[in-house]
Amino acid sequence: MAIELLIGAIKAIIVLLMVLQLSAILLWFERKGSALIQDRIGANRAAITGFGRRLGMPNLGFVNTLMADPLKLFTKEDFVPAGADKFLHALAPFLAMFPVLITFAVVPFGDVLIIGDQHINLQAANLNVAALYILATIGLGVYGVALGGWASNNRWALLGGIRATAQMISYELAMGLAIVSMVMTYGTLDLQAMCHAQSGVWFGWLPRWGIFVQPIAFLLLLTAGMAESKRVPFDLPEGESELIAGYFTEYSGGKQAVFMLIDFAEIVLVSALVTTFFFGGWNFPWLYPDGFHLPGGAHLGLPNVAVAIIEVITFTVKVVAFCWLQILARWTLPRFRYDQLMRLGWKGLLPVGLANVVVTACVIVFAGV
Amino acid sequence: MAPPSYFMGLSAILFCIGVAGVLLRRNIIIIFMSIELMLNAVNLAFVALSRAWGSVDGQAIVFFVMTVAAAEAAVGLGIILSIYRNRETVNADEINLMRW
Amino acid sequence: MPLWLFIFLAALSIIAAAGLILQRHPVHSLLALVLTLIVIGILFIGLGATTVGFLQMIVYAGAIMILFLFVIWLLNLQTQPLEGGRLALKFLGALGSAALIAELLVFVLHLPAPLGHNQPVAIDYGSIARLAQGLFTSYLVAFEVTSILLLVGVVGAVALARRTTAEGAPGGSP
Amino acid sequence: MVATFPLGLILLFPALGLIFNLFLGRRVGRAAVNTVGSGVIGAAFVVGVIAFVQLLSMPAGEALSSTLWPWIEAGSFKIDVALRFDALTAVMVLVVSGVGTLIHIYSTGYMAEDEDYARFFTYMNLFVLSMLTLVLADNVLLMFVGWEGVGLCSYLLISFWYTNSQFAYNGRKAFIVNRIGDAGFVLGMLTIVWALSSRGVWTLNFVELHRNIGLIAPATATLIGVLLFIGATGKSAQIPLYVWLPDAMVGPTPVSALIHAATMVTAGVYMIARLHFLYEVTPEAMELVAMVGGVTCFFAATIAITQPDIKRVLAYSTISQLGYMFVAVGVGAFSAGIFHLMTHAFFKALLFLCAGSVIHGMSGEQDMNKMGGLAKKMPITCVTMWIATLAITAIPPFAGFFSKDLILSDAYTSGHWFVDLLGLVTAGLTGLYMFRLMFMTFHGISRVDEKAAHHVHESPRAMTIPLMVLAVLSVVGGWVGLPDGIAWGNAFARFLTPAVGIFKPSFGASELMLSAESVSTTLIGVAIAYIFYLRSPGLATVMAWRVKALYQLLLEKYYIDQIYDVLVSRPLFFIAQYVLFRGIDHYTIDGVVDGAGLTVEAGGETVRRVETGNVQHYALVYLLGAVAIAAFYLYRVLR
Repeated sequence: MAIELLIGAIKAIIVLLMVLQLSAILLWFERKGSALIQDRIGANRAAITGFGRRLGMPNLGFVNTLMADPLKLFTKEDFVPAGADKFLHALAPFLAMFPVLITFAVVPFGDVLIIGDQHINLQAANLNVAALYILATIGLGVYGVALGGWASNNRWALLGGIRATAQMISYELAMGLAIVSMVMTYGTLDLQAMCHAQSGVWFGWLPRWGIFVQPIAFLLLLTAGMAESKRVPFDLPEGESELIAGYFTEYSGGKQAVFMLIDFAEIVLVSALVTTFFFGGWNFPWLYPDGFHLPGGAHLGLPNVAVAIIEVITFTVKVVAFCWLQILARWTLPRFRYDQLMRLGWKGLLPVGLANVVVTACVIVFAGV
Repeated sequence: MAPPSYFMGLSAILFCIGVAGVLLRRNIIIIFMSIELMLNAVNLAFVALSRAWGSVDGQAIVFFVMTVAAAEAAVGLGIILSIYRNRETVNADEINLMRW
Repeated sequence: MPLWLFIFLAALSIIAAAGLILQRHPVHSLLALVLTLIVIGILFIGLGATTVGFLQMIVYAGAIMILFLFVIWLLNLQTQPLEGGRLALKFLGALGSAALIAELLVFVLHLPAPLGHNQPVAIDYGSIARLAQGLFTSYLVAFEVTSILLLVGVVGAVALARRTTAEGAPGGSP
Repeated sequence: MVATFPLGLILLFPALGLIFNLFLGRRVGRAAVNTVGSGVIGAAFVVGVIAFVQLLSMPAGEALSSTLWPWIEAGSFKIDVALRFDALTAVMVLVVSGVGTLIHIYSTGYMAEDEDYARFFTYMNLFVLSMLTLVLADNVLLMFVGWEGVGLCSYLLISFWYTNSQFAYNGRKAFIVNRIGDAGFVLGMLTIVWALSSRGVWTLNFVELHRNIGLIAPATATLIGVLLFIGATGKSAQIPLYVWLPDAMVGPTPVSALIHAATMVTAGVYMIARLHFLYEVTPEAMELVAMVGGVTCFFAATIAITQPDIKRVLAYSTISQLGYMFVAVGVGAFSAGIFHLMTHAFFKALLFLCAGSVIHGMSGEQDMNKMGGLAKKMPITCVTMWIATLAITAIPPFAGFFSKDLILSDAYTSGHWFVDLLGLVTAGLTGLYMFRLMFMTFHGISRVDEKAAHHVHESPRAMTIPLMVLAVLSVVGGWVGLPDGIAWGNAFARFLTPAVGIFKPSFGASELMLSAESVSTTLIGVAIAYIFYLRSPGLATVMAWRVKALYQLLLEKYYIDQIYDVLVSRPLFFIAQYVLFRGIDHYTIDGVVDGAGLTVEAGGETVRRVETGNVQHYALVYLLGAVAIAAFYLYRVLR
């Protein structure tokens, strides 16, 4: 009993750390990535001391940015505007943060790790209604931004909050429909079970990943997910040319840092979900619990620990790849107009999602798959 | 372990808080939200009974209550909006056009 | 659900529900209600009705309450005093509520035996499959009627809330 | 003994055509509507033929049957939607679907210039569906469904060109007159149930009725027979309810041919033949049927002599011929009646179609005074119409001769000498008015307008081919029922005997003598027609002037419409306006209603103060009610 509690706690901490670290790294990733795309150098000034550069060492911008940004943000004044609802103003960032982080609890990052006689499921919480759980937490995530915008007593912030709320609710539907079609495909709400269903290969070489079964649902989930995270091209709620910074206009210091962290945590979340639903999660092609079975019959036996490590790394690489895809999208695409955004959500994604669910259901019923 | 009757008791308390909200507040939105609270209190009783008899019926009814509540909220809020547009108030005392 | 957890959640939900009717700002009331709903959802899950519990959070807390929030914003409601209004009504209302609560609690004390302790239930009790089985067999007609009701609700809400210009033609942005 | 056969198919095809034309007819275009509309009737005919062949292969007295679905079950009373195909039904199905097919094909030509062809074919298919239901039904109630269905179609098609208010009025007239008859039918049907249920039998099924007919008291049977016959007079245009049929001629001519000549109006004859076992136990009702038939037969023929409108002449001729059929079933010669029904369907349909062809060629002109000498311009129409005329005037060996001759001889040998006399005189009158029609239309001097003259043309192929087929049938159709002793004798009667029983003459007589009698009477009529209308055309006008009163009486159809107007319509309107509307509705009922309303209003005025309009007040009352109810139950629980 005690050891299981301990293992659970360790897993939870590991997941939390992985997510937060990845989010922080993404900040640097985005700076350098945007610089790459815009053909400039990007963040290269931060240094703890001038020491390393003086010695001719390469500038460790990566590490420095990670330290300098939080330091800068947390040492700034935490400003609360006059007439604001102080309690809600302080609560809002965490209200937004909390649902995002707890969602990761059900995302499996590996199969089973066997240590001694303990079979450790590499997933913070093995919930058998994980898909519903994800929809619930995402639905609750709305309150953070909505209240953040409202509590600031600033009309641009309120407009940003309203925009964010409407946008998230609209795209939640498409996201829900994409998840529903995957649930129907695999016949389970459990994400670990879905990952198991995606192991193995078709025709001896093609990985059994969800994208090959449900390409439309993949596009739906990716699009809706990007819209949920309110990033370009869906960043109407914080459109700086219209609303200053949207719902967190009146935030500064540590609270603003939290909002920025949410931004990146949501990128990670969307990537993790897409990976889990459509790209086999932790599945490495041709890797089975007892090692590699390559097409052609070659077999490479591996111990369980090695397999588990490969799986975790695989999952991480996939997630990072999708994070990069989203950063790429942000720096490539122009912003939608608000009516275009709503039209895409309600008249584009929603009907397509519904049709996808109906077609999936028909295939399941009539083809008996 | 908390037996179903405890949940029933909680349900009764929440329901009566909702009743009090309907009668004591004058803001029609709060009244509406109190009604939602009453619905949920009843939902809790349904789930407790469903659990007690081990049948799925109570859950199905909760499902229907949620759906109907969604429709009710949409229409009800629409009515409140149009009342506000016409009479510039959400005070239940001042909305009495339907009197004799 | 362990007793201590139940007591904690019950207390939380009662405090939150009291917040609903005692908070002076509608947004605060709404947040109190959202908290109540989430706690009730957790109680559902604690009772084994997992699916319904999550649906409670998705539908009630995640969607319906957001609609309320929007309307409160749209009407630009501000803090309102609790006092005022007809005192007789308030007095009778409080009295009636108290009477009802007392009566209901006495009822609860006299509930039939199976409600007094926990019965073992099937392993898939509360699962989505079990719920769907019920919805699409015994309650099929009710299910379909509900879907029509939702459609009617949508149409009715649009018809009510749509702003019309002086000429009677729909116009303006929502 | 019965065998099963998918008889539902016979109904299915017209139903499919109906649905197709109703929902898609306007979109798919004329060719598809024509093909489907006629094709489904043809398909029904083919199925009918298959069923007929199977019926022939079975021992006499057996029938095909098919139960589609249970319809009504109330206690012991049980009615299925079930079909039965015996010899009588076989004849009717083949006639309805066969003639129906030909007329549908003809319609594709006749309606070629009408915009509303889809609606036309929808109604026509519905009509065939109803008529087939009527004849295939195995119980009185389902038969009544078909009965009402054909009435509806008749109404729809008479007022097909509803923009003309006179046409719409005529449609309503037909419908209302039919309603009067249908009321009789319904009462008769209810009387059957009432009479049998008091003896513990609950049925309307024909076979069951036949088996239990002995349970009905003779007086009750007479009542039922008379009531049902009232229904038949309405549908089959007999005295006194014949007035709608001449007016029905405003519908499109194929409608007149199919509904108001060949099939629907014979439903009454079919009904009596179908219920022959009922009529056989009630000689009084039979007597009435024979008498009404004979009088109608003579009466309508006299009117036909003077009418100038080509279709009205044919309409009165139809009434007259239907009279013959009622004479036949009235004297107990059911197979003879059905035989005449069949031959009449052939030659009367042909006559109407030819008339339609003439009207089509004359661009809508129906007045025979403006025709004449059309034989050269419309050779096919002329020849086929002559064949039909010879058939209807009962010149041997054309079809009508055998059937009409059989009726007259059966009427005579059963002892109804007066009816027989009426029939004989009518045979002469038939010769007179039919040859008058032919001479005035096709021969003699042309009285066609100069303008219209060079438009006159023969009709298209789609119209003339059905004419030719029907002409052949009008010749050979009677040969299935030759007088006994010649070749195969009366095969038709032998075929029908299991279904309608056999005719039992009271005494013997020389058939040859009787035939000679009727043919010679006919020839007298023909001779008069020749003299008056071909030899010296002026003579007719002179005669009309000489016996002006009689001529006027006939031309105005004995003033029957006017008499009905004074005796029935006006009193009814008076009662409706002054007694029912003013007296009862306005003063009595409105007074009571208004008084009740005023009372309630006064009461409401006093108690409405309770409604404050404040929602919280209502909620409080609600809560107090809940507290009270809870207290009540609490009291019960704690006690």
